[in-house]
Amino acid sequence: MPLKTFRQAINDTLVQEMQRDVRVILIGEDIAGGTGCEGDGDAWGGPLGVTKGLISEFGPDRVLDTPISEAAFMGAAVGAAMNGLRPVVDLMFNDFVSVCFDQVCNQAAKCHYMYGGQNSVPMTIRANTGAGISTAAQHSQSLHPVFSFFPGLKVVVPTSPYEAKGLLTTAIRDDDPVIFLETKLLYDMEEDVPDESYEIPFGEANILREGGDVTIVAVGRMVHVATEASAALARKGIECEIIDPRTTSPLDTETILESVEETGRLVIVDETTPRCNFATDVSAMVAQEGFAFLKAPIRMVTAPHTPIPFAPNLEQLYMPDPAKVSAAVQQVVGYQG
Amino acid sequence: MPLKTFRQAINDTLVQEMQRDVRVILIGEDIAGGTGCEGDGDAWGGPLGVTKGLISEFGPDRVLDTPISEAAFMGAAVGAAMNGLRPVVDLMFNDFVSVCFDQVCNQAAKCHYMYGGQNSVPMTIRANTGAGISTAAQHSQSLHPVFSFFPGLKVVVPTSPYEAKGLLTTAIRDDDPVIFLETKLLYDMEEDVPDESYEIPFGEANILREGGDVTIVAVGRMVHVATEASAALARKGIECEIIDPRTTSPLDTETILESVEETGRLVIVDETTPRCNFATDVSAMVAQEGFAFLKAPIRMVTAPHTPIPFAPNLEQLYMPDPAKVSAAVQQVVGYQG
Amino acid sequence: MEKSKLLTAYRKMRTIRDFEERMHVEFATGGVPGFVHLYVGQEACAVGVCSQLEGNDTLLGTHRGHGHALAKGVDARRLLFEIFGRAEGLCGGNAGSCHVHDSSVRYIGANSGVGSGAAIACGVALAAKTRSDGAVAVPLIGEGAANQGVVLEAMNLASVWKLPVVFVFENNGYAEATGSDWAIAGGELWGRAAAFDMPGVAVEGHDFFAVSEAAAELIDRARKESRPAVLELRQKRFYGHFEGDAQTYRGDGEVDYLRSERDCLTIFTDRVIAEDWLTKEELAVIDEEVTTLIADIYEEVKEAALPAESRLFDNVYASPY
Amino acid sequence: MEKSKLLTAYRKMRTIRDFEERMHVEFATGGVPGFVHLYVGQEACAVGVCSQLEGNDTLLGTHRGHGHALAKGVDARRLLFEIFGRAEGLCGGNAGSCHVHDSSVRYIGANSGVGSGAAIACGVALAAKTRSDGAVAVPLIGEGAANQGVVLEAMNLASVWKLPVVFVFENNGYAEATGSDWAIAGGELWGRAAAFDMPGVAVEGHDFFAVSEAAAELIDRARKESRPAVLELRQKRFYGHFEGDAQTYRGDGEVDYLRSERDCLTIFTDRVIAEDWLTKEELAVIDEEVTTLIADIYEEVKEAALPAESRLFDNVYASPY
Ligand SMILES: Cc1ncc(C[n+]2csc(CCOP(=O)(O)OP(=O)(O)O)c2C)c(N)n1
Ligand SMILES: Cc1ncc(C[n+]2csc(CCOP(=O)(O)OP(=O)(O)O)c2C)c(N)n1
Ligand SMILES: [Mg+2]
Ligand SMILES: [Mg+2]
Repeated sequence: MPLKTFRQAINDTLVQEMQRDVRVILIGEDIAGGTGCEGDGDAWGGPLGVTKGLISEFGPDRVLDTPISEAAFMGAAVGAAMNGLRPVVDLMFNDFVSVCFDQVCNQAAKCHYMYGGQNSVPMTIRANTGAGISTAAQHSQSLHPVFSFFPGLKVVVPTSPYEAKGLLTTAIRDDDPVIFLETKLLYDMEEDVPDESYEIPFGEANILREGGDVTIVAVGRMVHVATEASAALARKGIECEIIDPRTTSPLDTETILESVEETGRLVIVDETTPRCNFATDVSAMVAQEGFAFLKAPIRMVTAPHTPIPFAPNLEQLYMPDPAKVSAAVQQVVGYQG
Repeated sequence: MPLKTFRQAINDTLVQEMQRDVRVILIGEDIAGGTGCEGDGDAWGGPLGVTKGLISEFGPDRVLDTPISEAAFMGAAVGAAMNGLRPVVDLMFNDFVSVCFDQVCNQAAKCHYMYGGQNSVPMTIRANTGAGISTAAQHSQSLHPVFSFFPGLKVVVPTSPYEAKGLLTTAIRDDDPVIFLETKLLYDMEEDVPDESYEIPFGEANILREGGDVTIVAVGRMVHVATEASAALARKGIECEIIDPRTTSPLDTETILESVEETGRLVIVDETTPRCNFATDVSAMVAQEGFAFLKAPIRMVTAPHTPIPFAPNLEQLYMPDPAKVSAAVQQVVGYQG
Repeated sequence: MEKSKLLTAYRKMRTIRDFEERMHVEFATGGVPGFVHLYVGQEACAVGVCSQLEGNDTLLGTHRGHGHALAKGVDARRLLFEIFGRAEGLCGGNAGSCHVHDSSVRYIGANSGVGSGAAIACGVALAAKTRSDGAVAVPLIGEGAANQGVVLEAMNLASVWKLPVVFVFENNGYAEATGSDWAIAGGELWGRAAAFDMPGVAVEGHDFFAVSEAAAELIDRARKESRPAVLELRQKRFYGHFEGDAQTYRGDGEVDYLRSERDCLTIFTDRVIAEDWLTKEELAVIDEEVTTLIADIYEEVKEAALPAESRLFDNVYASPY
Repeated sequence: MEKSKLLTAYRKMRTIRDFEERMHVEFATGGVPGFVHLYVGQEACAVGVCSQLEGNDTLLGTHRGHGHALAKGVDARRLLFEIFGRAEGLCGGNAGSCHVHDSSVRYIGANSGVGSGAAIACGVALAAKTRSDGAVAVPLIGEGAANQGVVLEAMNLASVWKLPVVFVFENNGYAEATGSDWAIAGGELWGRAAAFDMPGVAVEGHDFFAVSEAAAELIDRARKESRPAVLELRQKRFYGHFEGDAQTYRGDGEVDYLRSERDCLTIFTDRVIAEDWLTKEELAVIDEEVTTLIADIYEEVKEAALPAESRLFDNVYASPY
């Protein structure tokens, strides 16, 4: 299997799905890059280079650059999806949902229900997420909890190139609006990724590491932070089971509950801020459905209740890291009831 | 003490705070009603009549009707707050934050932090919330969890006319952006409310009913639903302690933990949808900080993971009611570990 | 215009009028859930525009949408059932008055923030353009909603993407209780078209013929050239913003004036009779048929079955969750 | 223009130029965190506009804001410290390049969605109007950002509320890697002013005198009449969208042309010398002072203290939480 970066895996998937289904179109700012300019009309592939080459292959009727008008083009995607296309929208930073929130969380999410099932809204919204490259308070948020809040949306947070390809394939073929969140710090991660296309189903968690002492549910890049912590913990004789839910909505509650039934202990690692987030969501689910299994408090490792600072040293402090995860795991393992 | 409706209590508070501080101005659609018309220029006071009479008393320089441009006038409120005024913005339905999400959750919430504390953003956003009057999927949401997610915002959910007045007074005098959520079904609720102004501090929960068997944390109108349920439960010999947090951000975790320490059992009642919401937030906090107190699973009574249906019979089913609360309480009280 | 088209237009305007006048009465006596925004007085707007649409064109309505839906050919009975939240309603009771939607006749219901149909229309038109199916998309937008950012963005986008969209602004004098001229800088919406490089036209909205002629030209151009345009229709509503509105913001005698001088049904009738296009008898037949229809469906709706409880959980997702 | 004003203008443009040229080098060698958008080539825009502002007027900048900030009088050293995320930075390291802000000189930093300053400016102006302090608010807006709904809404709102706001669109040819003329229907922003009932003017942005004259008139009118206006400034940036941009979307030789024919510093210098307004020597003194300043602060910043860890938790709220 060829090695591919996260970025390449996404690019590959878009190519394959566009070849497979003419209804798939791409919409976003600078997803070609060069539109209306004198030079190269395939200059950028988005600010992060993910869609490079696609306009050359599929042309401007299927790769649509846009004015900086998220509300209009996201709304247009909803309309196109209701009228037979399958748009994949590049929102760039997930934070920019703030200028098209109505289109995403009210229209895309609720149309199918509100109209009594008459129309489906098969669209995928790709957006980068997370901190770590000094993009400050308004371009570094992890908004999967906000998306997961809204019924009607599906929310995908891949943790590796392999997952990215399989989950994006599923997303594009899915008949519902899917939010596909690409963690900034993962774009250059490399992994073996099959050339042929494959789907990874939504709502099925991946157990990355088995272990009997504690269950760690981690989302996005936090899976790697947890994995790093677990290696150190293993040397101390603590065996972690690491669960990557892959999709936060739908959520594979079963796999989490089964693991907690074995381990009796749960730590949740989530890069987002602490209030009403995905960590609280998983914790509350277990405190309701798996209470009897619990031998210790459920601990959450998240960012603090602060906006994201620009200064790199503060940003590092802001994000959960292996040390914080280790500390939490040791607390629950060492807990005396 | 005179009897006042929730609506009147808010109107009173606005009058008093505008009289007290010339920097307080009101901004919103039809908050006067009649602007630019031939007839009465104080015709509406907002679609729900809350601000009636204010333009007559304070004039159009302090009561500003607007075009239907939430992003612009919410952004203007942020700018005005940074430049010495203390705007109170009427957003009408809390759902409309979807067209000014950037202004509320990025700008108002993050300016103070991002600019290193140079400017505060003393503004209050009033908005109605909740289901129950057939306003369907896009005008009936309970969005306090989404607001509470964002650091920088304070989120207030009054449950009665008395609370509304005291909390709105605090909100307007507060130096941070405050989201003040008025439950639609409470506008006509009547209660004794003092004429003189008073503040109710943020982050201090109110214990409405003491009881040793189970703690119920309920927010907004759900406090009344819980109270109704508790009366029936008392007849069955189950004594509920009912906690109204008043503000979901900041949250009075101490009062909740102290109560759970006594009762060992927790039910949370929240009208919002079930994922990443305020119920999960409280549950997770207790599962982390108060695990040792717990004698039973923490149960959450919320709406289902569906948009809000229009049809009144379905909408009734959608909302938590005393029967659902009773069932949850009985489950945790009857729990055999 | 062909006679059959005139008859259809009259039937639609009459149906809307009677549907809404009866709704006004029903609302006052209770039993209609939620907010209801009546279209009385504006019938010629939607009907005039729809007289120029083909079967695969899409109309996008607003919260004041009963008339929009009926003009596009939505079944009055199932519309009424929806407004009453009944099982047989167009959307099974999930939408209600403000969001009624009927994909079978290519009518897209109002969606959330006012004005959002402008952007959705761009996507509908984009899909039509992609498939070269020659269809246009027509969003109706209240003049108040015209000040939503998404509407202005959509106008620019439609021009940049060269989409067959005709933005129809229904300027009915008020946005809730705020006067249009005050809230729209300069007071005119058709004039904004130039800012986004498209033609803009304003006509009196109570004149079916003026509306349909202006619509014909702009829709035709949109269809042939795949370019957007703006049509502003000026005609005040006869009732309040929503039912229950005391309307004290109106000038004295305004509604009387509107009813006597600017009633699109009277104006239409006078014209078709004067021009000998239709006869009184032909119109009377329609009047009677409509009267019967309205009476029947309003009677039926009150006994109609409510949605099954299980419907609460249906249609959250289209594919497995 | 008074001589002292010309000297100030030159010093600002020169400072911006040197600050940014050095930033370009530093970025390439690493050590500058985050995204950096340089203002080289556009100096005359912000400096020309600011030459017409009074002390209590507010300027609102964009992500391409180093030049905006310096033009409004922000201290170069503390600006640089902020960009490097140091404790002494203007915002204590919380803002960085894109959001630098300095309330002491009434400079408001870029905020989130591009274009959002247009609405914030309305509020700043509203407060000024309420207090009758005679101040105006000037949001700088990239031509790409001009297609954000909030900008268009704000233009209407400023007109309706009669606010002293001058919307300055910096049309620098590109929004990221997309051409301006393509993304703006009709290609011109000043022309949108009419749609919102205000005057609009376009001038060449590389000509300090053209900018300051146009700004003078519009700002003066805004101040006296409390009415908004639009000023479009046309001048392409010399560097990429952000540092690291390979700029293959540009036409051949474009940057060379810009540097040789449309450099605002050369044009300014030629003019003031030709007109005998300033001498070569006077300019040379400034050049030297600026060179020293830039060298000093760039040396200092690399050793400067980082923000204390406790700062992570400061300033989330202004009052107790
Ligand atoms: C974004 C948004 N803001 C406010 C509202 C509340 N609202 C519903 S209808 C309406 C007035 C709309 O006026 P107009 O567009 O002129 O349509 P009309 O009611 O006159 O048909 C308002 C403000 C809304 N639905 N969406
Ligand atoms: C709402 C929003 N969409 C997209 C972006 C990403 N973005 C940052 S700068 C930029 C281009 C802005 O172009 P323009 O307004 O012309 O300013 P310039 O960079 O040319 O100075 C974009 C798209 C953003 N910050 N906010
Ligand atoms: Mg109107
Ligand atoms: Mg630009």
